[in-house]
Amino acid sequence: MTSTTARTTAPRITPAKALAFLRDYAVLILLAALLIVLAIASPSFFTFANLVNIVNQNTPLALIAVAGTFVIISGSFDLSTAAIYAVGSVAAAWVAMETGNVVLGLLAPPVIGLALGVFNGLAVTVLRVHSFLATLASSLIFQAIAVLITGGALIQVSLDGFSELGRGRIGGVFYTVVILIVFVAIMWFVLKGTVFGRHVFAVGGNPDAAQLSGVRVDRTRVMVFALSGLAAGMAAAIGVSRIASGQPQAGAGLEFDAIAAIILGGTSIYGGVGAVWRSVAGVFLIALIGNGFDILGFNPQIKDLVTGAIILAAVGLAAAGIKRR
Amino acid sequence: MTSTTARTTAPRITPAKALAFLRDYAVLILLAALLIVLAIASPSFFTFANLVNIVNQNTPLALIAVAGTFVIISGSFDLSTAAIYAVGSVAAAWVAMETGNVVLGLLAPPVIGLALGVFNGLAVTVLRVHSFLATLASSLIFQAIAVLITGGALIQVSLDGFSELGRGRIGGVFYTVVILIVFVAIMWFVLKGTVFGRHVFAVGGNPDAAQLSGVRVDRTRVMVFALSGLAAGMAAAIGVSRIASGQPQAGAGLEFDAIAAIILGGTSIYGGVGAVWRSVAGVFLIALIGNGFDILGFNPQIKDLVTGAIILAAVGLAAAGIKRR
Amino acid sequence: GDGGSAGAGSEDGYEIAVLLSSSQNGYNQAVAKGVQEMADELDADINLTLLDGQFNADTQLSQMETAGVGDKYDGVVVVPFDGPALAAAFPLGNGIPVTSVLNPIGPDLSEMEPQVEGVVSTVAVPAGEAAAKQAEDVVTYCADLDPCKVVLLVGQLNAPLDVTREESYREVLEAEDNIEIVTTVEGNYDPDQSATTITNVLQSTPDVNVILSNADQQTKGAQIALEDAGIDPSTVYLTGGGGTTESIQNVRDGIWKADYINFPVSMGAAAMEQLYNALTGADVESYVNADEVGEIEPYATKETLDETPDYVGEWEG
Amino acid sequence: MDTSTPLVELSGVSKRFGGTQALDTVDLELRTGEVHALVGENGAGKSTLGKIVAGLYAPDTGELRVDGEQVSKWDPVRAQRSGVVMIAQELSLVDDLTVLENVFLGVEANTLGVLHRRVAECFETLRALADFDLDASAKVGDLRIADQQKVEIMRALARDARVIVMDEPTSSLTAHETERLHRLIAQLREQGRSIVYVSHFLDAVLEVADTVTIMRDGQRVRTGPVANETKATMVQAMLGRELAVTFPERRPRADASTEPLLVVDGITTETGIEEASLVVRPGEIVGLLGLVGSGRSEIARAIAGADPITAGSITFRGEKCRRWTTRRAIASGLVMVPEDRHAQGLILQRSVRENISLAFLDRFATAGVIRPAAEKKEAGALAEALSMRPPRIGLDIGGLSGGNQQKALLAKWLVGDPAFVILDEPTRGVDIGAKATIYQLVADLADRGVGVLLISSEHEEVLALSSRAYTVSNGRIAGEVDPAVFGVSDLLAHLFSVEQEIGAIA
Ligand SMILES: Nc1ncnc2c1ncn2[C@@H]1O[C@H](COP(=O)(O)OP(=O)(O)OP(=O)(O)O)[C@@H](O)[C@H]1O
Ligand SMILES: Nc1ncnc2c1ncn2[C@@H]1O[C@H](COP(=O)(O)OP(=O)(O)OP(=O)(O)O)[C@@H](O)[C@H]1O
Ligand SMILES: [Mg+2]
Ligand SMILES: [Mg+2]
Repeated sequence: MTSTTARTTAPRITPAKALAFLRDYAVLILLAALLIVLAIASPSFFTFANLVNIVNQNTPLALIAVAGTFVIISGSFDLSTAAIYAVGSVAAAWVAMETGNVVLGLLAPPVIGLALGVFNGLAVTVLRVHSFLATLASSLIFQAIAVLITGGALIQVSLDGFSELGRGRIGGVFYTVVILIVFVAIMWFVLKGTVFGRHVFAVGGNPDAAQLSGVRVDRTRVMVFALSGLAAGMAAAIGVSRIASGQPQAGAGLEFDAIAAIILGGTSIYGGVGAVWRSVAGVFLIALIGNGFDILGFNPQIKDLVTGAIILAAVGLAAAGIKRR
Repeated sequence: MTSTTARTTAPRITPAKALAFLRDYAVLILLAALLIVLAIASPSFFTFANLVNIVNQNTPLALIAVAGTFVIISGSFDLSTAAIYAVGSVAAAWVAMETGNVVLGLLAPPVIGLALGVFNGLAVTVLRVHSFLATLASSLIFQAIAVLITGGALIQVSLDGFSELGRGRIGGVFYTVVILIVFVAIMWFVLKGTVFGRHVFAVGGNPDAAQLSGVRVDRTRVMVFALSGLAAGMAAAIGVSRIASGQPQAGAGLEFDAIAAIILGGTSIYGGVGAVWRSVAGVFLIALIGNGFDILGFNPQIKDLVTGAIILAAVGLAAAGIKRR
Repeated sequence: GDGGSAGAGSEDGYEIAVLLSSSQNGYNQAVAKGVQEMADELDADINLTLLDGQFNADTQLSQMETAGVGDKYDGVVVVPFDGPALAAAFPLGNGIPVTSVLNPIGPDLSEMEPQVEGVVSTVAVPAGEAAAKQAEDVVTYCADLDPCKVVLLVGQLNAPLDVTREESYREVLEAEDNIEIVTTVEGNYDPDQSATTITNVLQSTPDVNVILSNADQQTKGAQIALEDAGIDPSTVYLTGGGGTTESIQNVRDGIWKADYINFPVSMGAAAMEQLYNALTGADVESYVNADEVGEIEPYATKETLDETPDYVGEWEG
Repeated sequence: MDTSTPLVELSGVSKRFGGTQALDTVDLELRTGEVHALVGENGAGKSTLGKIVAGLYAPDTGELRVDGEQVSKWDPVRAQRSGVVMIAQELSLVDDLTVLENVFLGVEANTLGVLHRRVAECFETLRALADFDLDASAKVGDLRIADQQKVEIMRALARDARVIVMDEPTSSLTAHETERLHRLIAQLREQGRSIVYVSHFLDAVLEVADTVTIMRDGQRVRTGPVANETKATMVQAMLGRELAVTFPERRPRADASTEPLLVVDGITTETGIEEASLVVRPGEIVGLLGLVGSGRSEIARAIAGADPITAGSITFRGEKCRRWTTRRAIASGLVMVPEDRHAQGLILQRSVRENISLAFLDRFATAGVIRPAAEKKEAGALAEALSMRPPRIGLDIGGLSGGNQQKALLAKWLVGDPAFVILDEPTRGVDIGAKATIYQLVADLADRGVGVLLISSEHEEVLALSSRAYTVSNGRIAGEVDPAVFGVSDLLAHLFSVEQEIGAIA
């Protein structure tokens, strides 16, 4: 008996603990591995300019993914972020050109995004329909609005300073990078440290229990969609400012890229579990694969293959940490 | 006291019952409404030729949606159907051209689809990862395979009879229509009348309970993905036969169209509830909108808007039937 | 151009990035092939790196920005997916020269002269002009028909380039009293989708005279729809754009009436050539008319093709 | 079969979950025609052991022999093939399937995979055997918990198993139904089957079991014939100390002139409550007595604001409750501990701490920002007071044993210092020691002037704790009774007569 009891007081780092670590931090481990491989493979990779570029390029996607984390944790989906991005892009360009006011133009997307996000939230809560279908429908509507605003054409913005937001720098670093860092920090705190964040987890984990605990489930849902819309609008403002023109296909595919990054990071599609840092890691894991291919000049036709394999590796790594039954 | 009791013995068709009917058959009601509107709006609509055309055009999507119903009911997602379709298309063209054998070429997609579906199923069950991410990853891999088979270009099929499957008719009706009807009938029966179908519901409704009851949950999942892959392959065979050329972008977007149709039909995204006829109704509801636009010559730019609005109407109608708690 | 200002590649060789809007697309593959052929032909040590824009404006913008920093590349050949969006990458940090194929880079889709600093040459043809040419031939065909029913089959009506094309079509066709534009439908550059939508249109307009499409894949779908509806496709004016081997054959066979030929291989070669000129300090043509790079007249009909019986087209799509 | 070979034999089985050693080298033998009870405190490892027998968990170390042969791969499917099935502690049914479909799930009668149409007779035979009143075509999700538990039992019976692990099968059943189940168990034993019976009701264990294995902290204390045990010896072995469960002294009835805390006046709801009226005064423990399905939980839900009322009124602390929702109820100090801890109570993916603080987060927050230290302190204190095991409030609550989850559920609602508490089945699945703690806690609440509305399928609890009680039948309050004068059997007779009366009116 004594010999077996000794096992219970085993050393601190057990294989079980190592596996649990693997499971929890699979995406970070892969991210680190990729960073190291790329740094060794190419001297152009680990330069300040390249790293800042990677972050800058992925700021719109990261913004959407960070806010989308709240949506997924709360047990919903937002498939309309790309459409909101499109509406935001054309609206920004249109407002800027109509008013000649750059600031007004760039403020339009976040404001519109917020409004459309609230619309989504109300559609989901009032119609009591799953957000997958509701936001799919609303994205069709938003997309059509974007087309109708422009007639499908492109609105060129020829105003000084319009590109400052997306392309300006402060001390060598893009504004966008600063915006992203601040946004991530705030959202991280909101999710982990506030009553609202707690409610998001509760609503996603068990909506009935949350309701019985006095959580305003519907209101929390609306707020989550509003946040997602706001982020999509911010992303649009940055994107439209960068290219100084608004067009209705802008942002196509962003919604799925964001969801993929969120889930790749390890946030549960079932709701109730997740973290902001995970989504950021997910975004940059995919971004690094793309950047690495470009820098190393590999055959782009196998990029998808490699990306798919790395995603499966990430989840396989995480799964290895889950003890069988 | 008696007055209140009288309420409970009300006539058979109560408002509650009407609402429940609304909820259960919302998609059929809308489908009927749309049929009537279109029949009134255009004499070209309600013709045998047009109706057969609509079915023919949507056979590939309907096949995928019908099999996808099993996937969704079992609580999973298959995002790789479009990629399987692409692989199937190029494989069919490649095999046909290499062997000069039309039948062999057209048999390739279902066989390959089945194999890729099994791969998906194993990825989901072995890696214990949510199918959303697993099939997203596998679809990247499959898509890359399709590109590598063709080098990104297109494989033209110049063999007699290759188009027979997709374009041939028997007594005025396309073969594809017959195939679809047979497939729907079989799948309907499999879902409702077989042990496998029962297990699909159980696995989606409560996998733990299913496991506890001795249902082979993982095997059921693998079979469901295999079925979905098979259907995507069949769809590819029809599609590639129709246009007599295989290309790696073939089928883009099919996966989401299928999921949208399934959910629009009323199958629950949470799993455990659904029906084959619902997905068929969902496919044709969306198809009718497109057909109507083309026949009436409406501005295609507002098609998305109308589609989105009709989807919201469908879910709103269904929601009206759900008693407010 | 200012020549090999970068020059960080090997002493006498050049590292060139080829930014495709998608590597999974026949047209882009053909451009890449032309670039490669020219690179091999030129008397220099040229190494090409293909990058895949995945039909995504942001991805390609990232790639252009990445190429624009550091000293990995000496020059870029790009097939812009979204020319206006791509302009944001300019001027590039390292100032290397860029040549653009198919679309211009910059806000104005019809301006072929370089619009941003760093683009040294554009090998293209304005979308609107090409479309107008197609439409003019339709007018000629319709001269004896009244009414002449025309269906416009364009790519995507939320894409600025396609919107421009549709506007050009309408501008030309609406000026003619005998021409009746039945409807505009989207073909999405996909034969299957085009077959579906044309099949539907044929239900209400079985007596269509012209199907005017901007892309061969769509025309192919329209042909399938006509055949399935029991209409001989050669009795309808069918035209497309692209100049694929299949469509050239269709025009030769009289099934299609015309095709606007693109020369992606030749265009890629021209872009490489101009880039090389820029790198070596030779004279650079800031605009190469893509209609003039091929061996034959771009607007092909059975008659024009009969003059060059050996021509088969430059790509499959 | 040779009775000397055990049907199932576990030797040296260990199982660890993260930081907790759930089982530590445990041996177990199950023999033909034996009812083998497992008893132990909450978290002792009973469910884990049962799940290993049924193939739901794979042991980390140790051996499993079936019919004397060692099995290497063991999962629910293989277990069922070998005739080993389990009724899980937490209900595990497919809500969207019917009773019949659930009962035969996994063992569907079929020909080449095609389902047989006529299976109603099989069901009927089974139903008659169990003597349960269940509608074969009802959707399981629409059933109340007690009926769902019956479905679980029938599902096990449908497998014609040789070994049935029953993990607290009676936690939702009333005395009457428990009795039926015990008769059924006796019948199964007669047929030579082996039953593992996990329960916190030691009297029941003494009544039905032949052998008992007593567990503590994941280890087996001893196995022996029940005949050698008494309640006291078992408690001693489980807890390592003596404990006689006594109910705290009954609270006196409040003075009728005291201002009532809660007045429920003729409420009717869509969930089936008709013109229910009741009054609770400060410091009173008021019981609701009724048979399963009488509507006690629905009355509780209506009072707590979880279901809207269509007629009548609720007055709390002298104020009419308008647009009454759970949120308003909680804000004004009226809380409900719901009966179904998984469906209605807990967020299983989250930590114990987050679950405990959820309903009263504002108490630990300033301007919407949570003060983690305050939260930890308070949650920790409550976990301590309810002797939760393990006492680490950072663990995911889903990993706790059933009884410990129940304690956390109580803690969740006590954290807010409520003025009125509705307790719906507050002791479901908790061990004997914890029950005593909870009884004391309820009494203490009342002593502080808190009003308590108590619902329990263990009528004994209600009778012993409440100062007053109402009988409930068919969604109506049938009358008021004095719990002091009733024994459990008298009460049942009374309730049945009430049921018939009301049935006659309606
Ligand atoms: N899935 C799990 N994850 C983590 N810990 C677990 C899990 N299942 C059980 N445990 C832990 O193992 C120990 C034993 O749990 P078990 O459920 O077997 O107890 P029990 O004896 O059935 O208790 P109860 O009487 O409360 O049901 C507990 O400390 C519990 O926290
Ligand atoms: N989901 C439901 N849908 C419809 N009716 C229900 C539902 N749940 C319960 N009922 C009905 O409400 C009444 C009361 O049910 P419930 O079982 O909750 O009462 P209870 O007295 O609290 O019983 P328990 O002892 O199980 O807690 C019953 O008549 C039952 O049929
Ligand atoms: Mg237990
Ligand atoms: Mg109850």
